[in-house]
Amino acid sequence: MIGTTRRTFVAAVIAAIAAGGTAAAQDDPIRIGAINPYSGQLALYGTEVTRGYELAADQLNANGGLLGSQVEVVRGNAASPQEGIAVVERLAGRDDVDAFIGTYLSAVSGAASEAALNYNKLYWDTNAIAAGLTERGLPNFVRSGPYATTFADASVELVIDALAQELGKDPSELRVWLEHEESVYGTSISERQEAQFEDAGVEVVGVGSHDYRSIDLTDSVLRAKDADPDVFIQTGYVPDGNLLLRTMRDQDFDPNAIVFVGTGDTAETLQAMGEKGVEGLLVVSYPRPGISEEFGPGSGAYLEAYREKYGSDPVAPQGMAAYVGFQIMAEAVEKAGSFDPAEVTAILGEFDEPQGTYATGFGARFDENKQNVLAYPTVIQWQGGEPVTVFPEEAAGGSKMTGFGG
Amino acid sequence: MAAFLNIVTVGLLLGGIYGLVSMGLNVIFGVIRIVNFAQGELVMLGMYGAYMSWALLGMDPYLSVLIVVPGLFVLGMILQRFVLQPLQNEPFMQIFATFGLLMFFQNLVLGITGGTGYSVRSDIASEVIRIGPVNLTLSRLIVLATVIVVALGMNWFVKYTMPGKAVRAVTQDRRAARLMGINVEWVFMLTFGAGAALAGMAGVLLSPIYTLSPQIGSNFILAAFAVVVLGGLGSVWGAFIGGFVIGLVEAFSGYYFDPALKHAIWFLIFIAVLLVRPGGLFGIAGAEEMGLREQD
Amino acid sequence: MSDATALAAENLTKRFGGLTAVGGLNFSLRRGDLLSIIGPNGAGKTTLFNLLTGQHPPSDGRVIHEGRDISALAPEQRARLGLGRTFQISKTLTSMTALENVMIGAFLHRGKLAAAAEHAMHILDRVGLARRASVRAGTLTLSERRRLEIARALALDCSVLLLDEVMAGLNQREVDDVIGLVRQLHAEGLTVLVIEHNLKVVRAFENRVIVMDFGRMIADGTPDKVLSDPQVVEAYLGKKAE
Amino acid sequence: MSKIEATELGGRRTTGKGDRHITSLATELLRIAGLAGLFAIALVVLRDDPFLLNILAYTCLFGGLATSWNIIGGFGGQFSLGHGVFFAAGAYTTANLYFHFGISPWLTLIPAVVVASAVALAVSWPTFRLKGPFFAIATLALNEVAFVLANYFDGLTGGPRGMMLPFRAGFENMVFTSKLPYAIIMIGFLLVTLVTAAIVLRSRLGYYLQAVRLDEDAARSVGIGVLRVKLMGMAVSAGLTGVGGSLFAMYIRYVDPPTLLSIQDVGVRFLLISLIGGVGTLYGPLAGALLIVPLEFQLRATLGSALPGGNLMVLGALLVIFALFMRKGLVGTVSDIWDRYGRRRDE
Repeated sequence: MIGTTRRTFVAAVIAAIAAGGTAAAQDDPIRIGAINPYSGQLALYGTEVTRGYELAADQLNANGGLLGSQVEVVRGNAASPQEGIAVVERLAGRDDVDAFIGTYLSAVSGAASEAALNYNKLYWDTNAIAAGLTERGLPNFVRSGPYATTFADASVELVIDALAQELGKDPSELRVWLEHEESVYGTSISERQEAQFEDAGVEVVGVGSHDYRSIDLTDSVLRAKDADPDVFIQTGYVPDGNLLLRTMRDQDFDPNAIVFVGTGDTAETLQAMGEKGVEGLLVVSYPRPGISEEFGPGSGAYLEAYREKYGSDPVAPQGMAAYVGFQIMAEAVEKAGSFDPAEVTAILGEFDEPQGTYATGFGARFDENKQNVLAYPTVIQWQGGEPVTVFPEEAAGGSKMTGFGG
Repeated sequence: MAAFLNIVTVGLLLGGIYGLVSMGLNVIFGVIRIVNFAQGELVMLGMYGAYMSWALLGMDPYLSVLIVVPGLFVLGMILQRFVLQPLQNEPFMQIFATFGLLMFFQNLVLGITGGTGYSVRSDIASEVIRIGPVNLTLSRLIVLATVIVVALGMNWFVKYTMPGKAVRAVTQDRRAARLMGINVEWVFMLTFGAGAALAGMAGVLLSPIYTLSPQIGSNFILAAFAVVVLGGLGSVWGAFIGGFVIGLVEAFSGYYFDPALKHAIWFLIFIAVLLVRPGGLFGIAGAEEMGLREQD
Repeated sequence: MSDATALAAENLTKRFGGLTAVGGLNFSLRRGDLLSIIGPNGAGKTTLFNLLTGQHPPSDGRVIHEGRDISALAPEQRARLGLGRTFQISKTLTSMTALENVMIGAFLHRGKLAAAAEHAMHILDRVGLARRASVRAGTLTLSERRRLEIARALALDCSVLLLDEVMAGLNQREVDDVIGLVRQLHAEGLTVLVIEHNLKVVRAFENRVIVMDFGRMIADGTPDKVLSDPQVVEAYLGKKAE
Repeated sequence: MSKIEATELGGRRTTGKGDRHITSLATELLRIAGLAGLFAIALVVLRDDPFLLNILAYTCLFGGLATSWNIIGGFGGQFSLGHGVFFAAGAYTTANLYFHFGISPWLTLIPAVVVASAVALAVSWPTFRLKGPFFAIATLALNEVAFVLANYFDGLTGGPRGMMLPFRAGFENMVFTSKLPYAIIMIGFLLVTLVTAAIVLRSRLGYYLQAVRLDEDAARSVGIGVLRVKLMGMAVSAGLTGVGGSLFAMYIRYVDPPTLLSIQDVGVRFLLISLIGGVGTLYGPLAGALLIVPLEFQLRATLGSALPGGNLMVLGALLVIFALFMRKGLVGTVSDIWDRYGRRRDE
């Protein structure tokens, strides 16, 4: 419907009335609207997350589908809040999808989920990490994946439980620098980290923020270098992460441990720095398919299914978290017997799957904000050009952190 | 004291980057009086050109200059001939057209690469020369050297060669130049080609430093505008000096003040200079009317 | 009105670097006068004109309008005081109609659209362009554009009209038309100052003439007296070869 | 009718090429009322299709914003890429007053206009000394500064996290579950901007703006204070843009720096819509919005998912094509054709 003049609106209306009429008959497929950025800078991650949903849907359809019907994933392209609302209007308003899932961008998730509320549609988020999304208590919003708080907590636990010992220091002696890109993503994680470190008595020697599009980050690196931290923690995107690593190398700033949160575990960083450049880098990110089977049962199966369907290895770990999120949603809907948000949220209390139930090692237990509290990121370390899961121990499957001369 | 020295070097090296990126923009504006909003995208195309020759042909990025620079020269001539030539005396339409090109190139590359953050690695580029507290990255040194060479080369070309004089004549008054038998349209095509080639060179030299993304051009374009307007429109040395001013301001304000605010700081300085000396520090004519005199 | 001088120059000087385009000029124009300023090219006529309209600030001396020193006033401020002007290279607002061009002037003292349009129409009639009111100004002939610019200045209810080479490029019949118009405006009491290098036009005005050469005034008087003055002849035609 | 009609008659006797008459304000308001009628019909037809209502609301909002930009950008020829700053000023004013003090968004529209105009005057006073591309570059720089400051002062703007405005349904909160009221509000906004632009076009300010656009020296020669006129034009334009910002904030109920201040989504869009519709014409921006906004929704839905960035690529190409071949935009070209053929029919 290329809108040119008012005449086109009328034509579109007739089409809408015709399409809107089909009732959700039993043999009709269940349609889940997947809202992600499929154009713009983050297209790569939007697509990867949706692949997770498609793999989960295929698996579901293979053994009987959901509530007796086959499940279909419908893409909704949104890279900004207003596009998020427009997609909900289209998918819910006209195509009458049964529920929404998604969202690599927190701002989109916020706006789209509120729009979905108008249609009383369930909004199941697997990848948006802004803390506010669950804390605002929207009735139709559930989050199965880890969020800013869990990412921040995981990075703090890594430092206190593992790194302190590796570096031969008591946590109270540790000096930590927190660097983050200045958008909501970096800021929310960094603030939580700062609070958690203070509670644990670890000295935060400084916090720096920067624009991820910066052409030069030498000033941020030098400020961190002056503070002489043991551990340098950075939360940001790929471009600023790579530039920081290169600038730290150039400025001869080599803290005992470098921890990246969120990004830095993909080939994009390896290609930028080379094996030697990333050696020893720790990244707190979504659990990878390579984790041990007993920590993440089915992670191997996910890897095989991905290779078979898309002919390549997973581009980013966010896909598996989406895959597991879709599965948990399916279980909740099956238990509730319908997609109605009220019914689904009512049975969330019954979930009590321990950690290590799903392929990502997640468990499934929801707090009063309908946030899955047993969804934790894991930590990889670049060893010999390979991202090896090293923390928590149960996920490490025996691989050890190296390069700290503990 | 060590930090100060280091920051000064960082500022100068960054000034080299800004200088190189804005050199092409300055040439195009100085001669053709067109503000090319898509100059950043030409730099981006240069970077992806370097990546292609590195990834596909295994060429060291610095060698890829031999392919990328001529390629962009031709692209520049085509753009001038078919897009900008018809908009000669329409400053508004030039802005629209170049914005259109910006959006087109950016999203074309996005479509092809799907947004993956490619990077180019070159051993030479990752060398670092350490003199006392000062760390000089070779890749940025190469950029600085290139800027100096290019500035000298252009200065020599414009002053001492016949075609250079023709370009200067066109810069001052097209009608008079036309009367002297200079084919103004041809000079414009060559100039825009040269401007695009300079952007290509900037792209190649910057590819080992940055992670490639279709949007990276827009990170450079505002800095390039600031440099060109600050340094002075159409003056070769203006862009050269303007680059260092912006580089040093960014380095100092970032380190001594707050990295989050450094962009705002040098933008405000840029606007302040624009108001005090609209022609820029070395500009050959006041910006306030530059580009708007009827030059048919 | 306190002082009868519509416009006066006192020791008016303008230097561009080493060149003294206008050197210490003194003259005064009483209300109702018609003054023509002539001189060979490069005599400083246009620079003087720009000093009077405020385009350039004087290096020295003063411009007086009705007893007030207006040397420091910007062009728009002088226009508001009643100094209307035309441009040597015509500056008609081409995409507007002839009527709208004059309305731009009429708006100075008339806020309402209707009042401005009516006044503009009246002025167009006075300059003989009423029939071309709703034509796009870009399509007018050169002489029509000249009369349009005069109309635009008149629409300001200006007390002094400054004409900068308003006959340039016109054929003989058009020159006569414009001369007729200017004489008629002058007859109706308007003070007019004309910059011109066409001696025939000056003679037709049969009014006071000032001759400038190299930024200095070399003659001031009636056309006959001035044009027979040996200095003027020499300035225009050069010395007789001995 | 008024005196103008009479003088018109005087003018009509001529058969000069490209005659143009000043249509009186009354006739113009009649045309706008006609438009309102058409939109009303569209509302009735689309009342139960939220997807199309959402597009209609956007089309009218951006049509109104482009019309507001056009007052200073089109009539006055001051080519601002920084109107996103005034858009954000309005949005943040309303968001703050509603979020922190619970003031009804309807009441916040007044302070939004004041703040947006004040910000506009403060930033434009210095930058209006520049012309053409340099004014554009300076406003681009201002937009970038505003983005950094909006991120930095999170007390005022919610910083990078932005502000999520609570969902309290109710007329006085300007929050509705259905899309219909929003569409009505946006149409109202569009009509207000059209009426304002029509009045400005027929006022001293409008003529002075066009004189400044065409030739500043000529303007000065008739007593026009060029800077003052530009500032007045900008104040009107920015005030309306601020209102647009407030309505946008209440529609999305989420305001953060990228949404309000992104160059490609906001800063350039007013310009793009005005060019394609017809810069400097009254109905150009609306025509541009009617073409571009629905097209963008459609492209984003279809092309955007298939080829990442496909929708923006098409828009970029469209911009180049219009700049080259249809410089007067839709309305400009149509009125040219109408002038040429319309007149032949008269003879």
